[in-house]
Amino acid sequence: MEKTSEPFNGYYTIPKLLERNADIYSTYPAYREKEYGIWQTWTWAQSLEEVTALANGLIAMGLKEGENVAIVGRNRPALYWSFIAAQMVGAVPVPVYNDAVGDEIAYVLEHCSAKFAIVGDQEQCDKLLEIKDKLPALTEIIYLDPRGLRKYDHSNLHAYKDVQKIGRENAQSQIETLDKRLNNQTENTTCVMLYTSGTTGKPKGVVLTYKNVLSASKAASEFDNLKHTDEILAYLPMAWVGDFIFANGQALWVGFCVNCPESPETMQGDLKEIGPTYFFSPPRIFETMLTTITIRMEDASNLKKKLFSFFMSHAKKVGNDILDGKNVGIADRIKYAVGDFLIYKPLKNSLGLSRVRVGYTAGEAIGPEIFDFYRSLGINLKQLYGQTEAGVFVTLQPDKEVRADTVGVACPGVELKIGESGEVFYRSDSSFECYYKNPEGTASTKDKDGWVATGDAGFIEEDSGHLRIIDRAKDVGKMADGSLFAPKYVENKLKFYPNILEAVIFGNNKSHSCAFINIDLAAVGNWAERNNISYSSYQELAGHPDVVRQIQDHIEEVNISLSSDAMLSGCQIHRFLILHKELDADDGEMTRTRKVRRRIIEDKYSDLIEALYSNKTQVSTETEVTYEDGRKGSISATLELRDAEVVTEKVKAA
Amino acid sequence: MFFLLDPFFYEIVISGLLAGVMYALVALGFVLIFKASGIFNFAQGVLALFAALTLVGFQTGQIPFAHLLSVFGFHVSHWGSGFPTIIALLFSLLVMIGLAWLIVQIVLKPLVNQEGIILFMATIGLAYVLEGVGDLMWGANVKELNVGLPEGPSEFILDTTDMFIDKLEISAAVVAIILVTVLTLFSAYTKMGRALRAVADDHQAALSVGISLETIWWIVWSVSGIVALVAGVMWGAKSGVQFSLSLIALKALPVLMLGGFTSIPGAIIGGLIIGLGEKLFEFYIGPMIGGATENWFAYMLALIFLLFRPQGLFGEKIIERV
Amino acid sequence: MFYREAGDFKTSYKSDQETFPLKLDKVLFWIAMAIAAFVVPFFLNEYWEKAIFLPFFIYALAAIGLNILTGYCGQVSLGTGGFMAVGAYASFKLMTGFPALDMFVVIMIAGLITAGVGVLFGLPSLRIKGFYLAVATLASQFFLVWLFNKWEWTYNYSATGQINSPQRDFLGIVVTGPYTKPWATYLFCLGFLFLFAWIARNLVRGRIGRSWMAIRDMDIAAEIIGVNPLMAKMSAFAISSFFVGVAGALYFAVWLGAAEPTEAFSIDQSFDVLFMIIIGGLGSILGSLIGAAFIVLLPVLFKNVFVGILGIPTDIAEFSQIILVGALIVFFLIKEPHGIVAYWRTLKGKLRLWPFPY
Amino acid sequence: MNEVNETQPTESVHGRTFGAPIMEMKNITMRFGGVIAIQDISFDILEGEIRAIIGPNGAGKSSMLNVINGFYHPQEGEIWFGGKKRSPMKPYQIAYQGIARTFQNIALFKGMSTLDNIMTGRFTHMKKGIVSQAIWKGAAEKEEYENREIVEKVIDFLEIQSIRKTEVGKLPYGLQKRVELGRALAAEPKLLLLDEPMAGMNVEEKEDMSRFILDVNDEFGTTVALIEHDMGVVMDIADRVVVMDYGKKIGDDTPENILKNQAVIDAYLGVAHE
Repeated sequence: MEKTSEPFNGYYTIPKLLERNADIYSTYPAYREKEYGIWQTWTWAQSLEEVTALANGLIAMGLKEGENVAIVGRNRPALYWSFIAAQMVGAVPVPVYNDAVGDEIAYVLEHCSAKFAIVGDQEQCDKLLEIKDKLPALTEIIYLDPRGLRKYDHSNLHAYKDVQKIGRENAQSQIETLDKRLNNQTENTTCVMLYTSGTTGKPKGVVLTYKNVLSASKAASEFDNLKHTDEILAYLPMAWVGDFIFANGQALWVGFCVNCPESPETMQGDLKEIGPTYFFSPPRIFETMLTTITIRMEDASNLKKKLFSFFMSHAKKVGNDILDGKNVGIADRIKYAVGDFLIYKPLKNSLGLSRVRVGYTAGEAIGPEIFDFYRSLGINLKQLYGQTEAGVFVTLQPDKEVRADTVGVACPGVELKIGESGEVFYRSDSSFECYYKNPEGTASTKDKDGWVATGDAGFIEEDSGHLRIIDRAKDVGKMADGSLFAPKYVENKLKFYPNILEAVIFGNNKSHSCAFINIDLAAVGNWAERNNISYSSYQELAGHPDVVRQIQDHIEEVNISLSSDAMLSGCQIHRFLILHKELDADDGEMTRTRKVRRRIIEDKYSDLIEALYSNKTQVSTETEVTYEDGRKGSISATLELRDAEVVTEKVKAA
Repeated sequence: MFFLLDPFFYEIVISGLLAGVMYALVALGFVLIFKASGIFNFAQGVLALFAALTLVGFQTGQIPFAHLLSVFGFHVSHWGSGFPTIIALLFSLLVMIGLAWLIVQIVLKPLVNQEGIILFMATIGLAYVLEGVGDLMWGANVKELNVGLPEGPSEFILDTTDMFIDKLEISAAVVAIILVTVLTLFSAYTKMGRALRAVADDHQAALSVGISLETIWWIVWSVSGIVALVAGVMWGAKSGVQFSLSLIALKALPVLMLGGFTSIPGAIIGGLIIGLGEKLFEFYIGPMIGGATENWFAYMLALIFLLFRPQGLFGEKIIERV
Repeated sequence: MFYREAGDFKTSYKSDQETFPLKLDKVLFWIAMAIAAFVVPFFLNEYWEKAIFLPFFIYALAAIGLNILTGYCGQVSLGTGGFMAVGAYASFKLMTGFPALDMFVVIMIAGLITAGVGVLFGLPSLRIKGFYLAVATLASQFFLVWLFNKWEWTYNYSATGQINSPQRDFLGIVVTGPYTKPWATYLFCLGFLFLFAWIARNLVRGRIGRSWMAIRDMDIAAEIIGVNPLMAKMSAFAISSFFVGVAGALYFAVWLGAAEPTEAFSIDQSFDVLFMIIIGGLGSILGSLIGAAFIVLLPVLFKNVFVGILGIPTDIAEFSQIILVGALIVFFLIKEPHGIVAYWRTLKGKLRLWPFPY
Repeated sequence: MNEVNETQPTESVHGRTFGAPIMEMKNITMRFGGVIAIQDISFDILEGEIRAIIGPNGAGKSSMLNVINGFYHPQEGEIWFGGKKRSPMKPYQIAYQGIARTFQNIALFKGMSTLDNIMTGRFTHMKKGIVSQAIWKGAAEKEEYENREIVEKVIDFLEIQSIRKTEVGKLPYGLQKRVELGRALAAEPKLLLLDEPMAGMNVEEKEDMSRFILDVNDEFGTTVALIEHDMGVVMDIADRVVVMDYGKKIGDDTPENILKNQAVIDAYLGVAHE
């Protein structure tokens, strides 16, 4: 390719990239969708035609430059086209979560004063029509699937196909308009606006320019050497930045194919059919897959089970090393190859992951066991760290430097900085422009030098240069000796054990940390059943000596793992107890989304915390509980306080 | 009506009817099993062959599997001069009942609730097995069977009417008529008989009578084994015991088509019609088209009959429920 | 275990409805075909030709034919032997009456004639169902064999009543008569099997095949969606008889070279072919092939093992073989009423799911 | 016949628009031996409407449906379809005229997949002959795929994509009913007969089925005649209701009026509640 000073070789907007792809990859598949039993396919050339038709239709219907177009629906090629069509006419696409309820949609549409809305089907249409009174700016709604909409008032309602038809009819007369609008755009034109769900307050509209989106797409694509023959499965919400960057940014930049499943229910089957080569998924999906594997293997014949566990344990031993290209003995390699034929390949095949060249997981911490399981099968699964404001990529794990506990090195073009409080900052071409209609918000996140605060605390490993995320910055505290106190980090480590449902760690400004544990009644109950241990209540099971011992083992393992980390070594758990009741949202101890409310628990169980920081081995307590029907009662219990073994610096050295 | 004056005509009618009784007898074996178990028993003919072979074996004192034993160096053939006919008959009867039990246990029980075609095929497989076992046990050579029935043309009839009728055929007919009567009465008037009929319609209903399905099957297979024995004896006495005896099953099939698979009177009347029809056809039309028409005439007759009356002789008009 | 289906997705109805939708199957099939067509002929001797391959190909062809009628259309027929005789005698008359005719044409015409006869004997199926029909088809068996015994014109008034196949060729290659080369007859019959299996596959996957299966599964419902039972049943009889007639012509003209109706086309033929499709699998072309292989090869195997290796007297071996075939039939019916092909499908399903059990 | 036309409504209680009568039954009498199954019944079905036939068990409803699609030939009376008097025909000929139906006891082709079952519904629309099918390549193949596309739309419409290739014998009851509806729909009938489409279903399945019937009528303008026991369903979806009892017609009106009809209350509702 010709070298230019300009980073995008002249293709500095997404519509320009589409034209390029239609030109150089004209007959390659651009979009596929499973519909009517087969994978309907559109090449890049066909896609350009479809998009242009829609864009012309939008112009004819009066969409102006700078206006916003809301897009609501599940992943479908036609909706991906509407992004580009909106961009073509100089409007800004604003994708909205399609499972959002009326109020949330209303807020977003009102805030961005969307003029047009392009929706998937009757369901979304109904949602919009319900709140239409609150949205004076919204003039036209365009729907994709006409089913059930036949009898609706069509004065402001249009079928997607009809809009394209109008567009095709007006294509000739609008050539100049469209050209002008395309050429008016620069790399600083807004490419898309993505609303972050935001844990607190109202969603914020993150404005990303073409430069933001394309530099992120370009950097990450080059980082992993993506090719135009790659395939992805687009099944994550279109309003989420990841899907936007993968299926719009990278797909257009690289020219690979975006495949849309038939319906959310058939996603697993569709995944298997397509066998994507570039795959992204939050940890949740990998967890579910692993659970399914385990359950299905439970019912397998003995021979299969034995083969499976034999080769899986071998994979655990050497799989990761082989994937990382490390030195592995010839015998182990042969054994791995046999396992590959008998177990790993068929397994990957039936999960639909056998063709994955590059796989990413992000969004939250993934259990190391789960992560290693997939990697040991030979799937190049990696972690990345990112956020909407960064156009996804802040850090990525390079091939062969993949570990469960880091999130990789800075993405090319991204600068990293750790603040005084331990907070991670970054700066790059792909960092967002601003929050839409929210200058204060912008200012508080992005300083005048362009550094963006992530809100996460972390540190960069000295020897490897990898970033490690510890916790939300606001949750990180200090121990009495000044070392880092990262309760959520430790809690997550504990929660990776299936026996532990919840854990609450205390220790801010204290000399050492202590823990409350909730056992997982399902998992432990299952164990009890297998071992013929009878119990009548959570409390009784939680107090069983064997259970306590198991939990103690888990805690001590966590301590060992923490001790290997100089910064976090101080967080090791010295004492713990198993709570006599499950933390419950009805009692206000957790949020409805099952997040622990630390402050309330600290107050409510102050007597227990006090006891943990004393020398007692037992404590009696009484707690008020709320029953499901709203009645209140109380339970009293005597709890055992246990010391856990802690690894000191000295031991580690030995 | 000149043929009515022909003495051969009457001779043919009578011998046709007598043959018809034999067909009816074999057909009856089919009907019994079909009614009670819904099984189209293709092995019925082989059962007759097997029964006849067994009888001859007992009569002549053959050692079973003698030929097979010789492979292993035991050269034996007979252990003595055999049993008297009546004892041999009794033993053969027991063998048939035992065989029925084996068939029910090994073949039918595992196939309960299968489709009719599957059961039909299974009986073909069974026919193969029985044929092979029979040959292996008693040898495949043609054997003479003599149970002491009178043979030769009946002089009495020859003298009085000038017709040539074999005594063997008459006695066979008499035995067949007796057996048919007994079976009809058994099926119509005994509790067991009614249970047998009930089981064909509804397995549950039969169970409520208090007889297990297995037992019922064993009984019907035993009964049709006995019928096969009688048929085998009659046929064997006439033309020797050999493989072709198993083909009498093929004779009974058109009778079934005509009379219906589930009708005892149908089997009797059908047998008579076919016996009579094929003799007359062979006598009057046969010579014109080359003879040996018995092989197919019965089938053609039944086929053409069914085209006009698909429900058979005694069946009710089929009304299809939608 | 061997299947790698991820990424093997279908973008058109054509690829979705292929005979071998799985890539691996397709590849294996064509490799097998290539070996059968280009490798085997070089290593063929007369024993393998006459004792194994020709009977297998020919019975497979007849079995596919009967499977169309019985397995797909649900009409049980015991007249296969008779229809094979029609094919054989038709080809004999054509070969002797029109010596210049190419053997391929002879056999196709013989098939057409058999189809006509088949329709005639299929007519009762409109009124008669189930076992009644099965028995009724025996009429064709007995009548036709009788006809070829008695009607001297059909065997050209030969003194012995036998028919002998004269030397004829296919595109200049001798395929009948005493001077054939094993590879020539082998490829000739293989070609027919391949062609007709392909035709059968085409028929059963389309409109007409569905109309047969509809009649088989529920004739009333078939009628309300527009299937004319007359057309469906008659077409099944015609096509089935066509296949069987072609098989009969090859059976006589290419394989045996001489035939006499009572022995060569006896009712045992009818049963054997029926066994093939039941043991192989009703309503499956692959099942027809498996069943034919089973019934043809089993006796050969027995003979080789019992007589050749164990030295058991021929007659005892023969009886044991009858018993074993009968017992195997019963065994398969008990264990797997849907035939060996059902085992094959289960196995394949397991391989595809491996290591998962479901 | 004029009586019927004089009172012919043009719009339904559910806001549907009616056309001319698509089917008229005139003085139909049907006897089996000595038993009278249908006695002198006349009614019509208007284009675009959803017509219900109700009545106690043994009232002759199914016989009526069988008369309409040609299984039974009434001894007396005339059947008019599409404005023409219909001569006695075989059921398959009637299928070609554009009448499709489902059965009370599911009558699917058990050995075939969902897809193949619905493909059989396209039978009347496929024309290629045996030779063309034997060759497959070309005409027959093209026809097959064109019809597959239509069938896939039916599958999509009924939301049964996930069972496309499952053998129907293995499907649960509710889905089998849906597949059977699919088979009838694939024929693109002018008149769709449904014999107790909701028999044996739970509330949720009934709701789904009702929605599909309404959508069929709405999307494709298909005229529907159905037999149903559930009065709630009938009230919800039917435009007009014929009530039968012991082979006689005892009412023919809108659902609301039917509920008020004393003869109906006595004969049908009384019996049903016993």
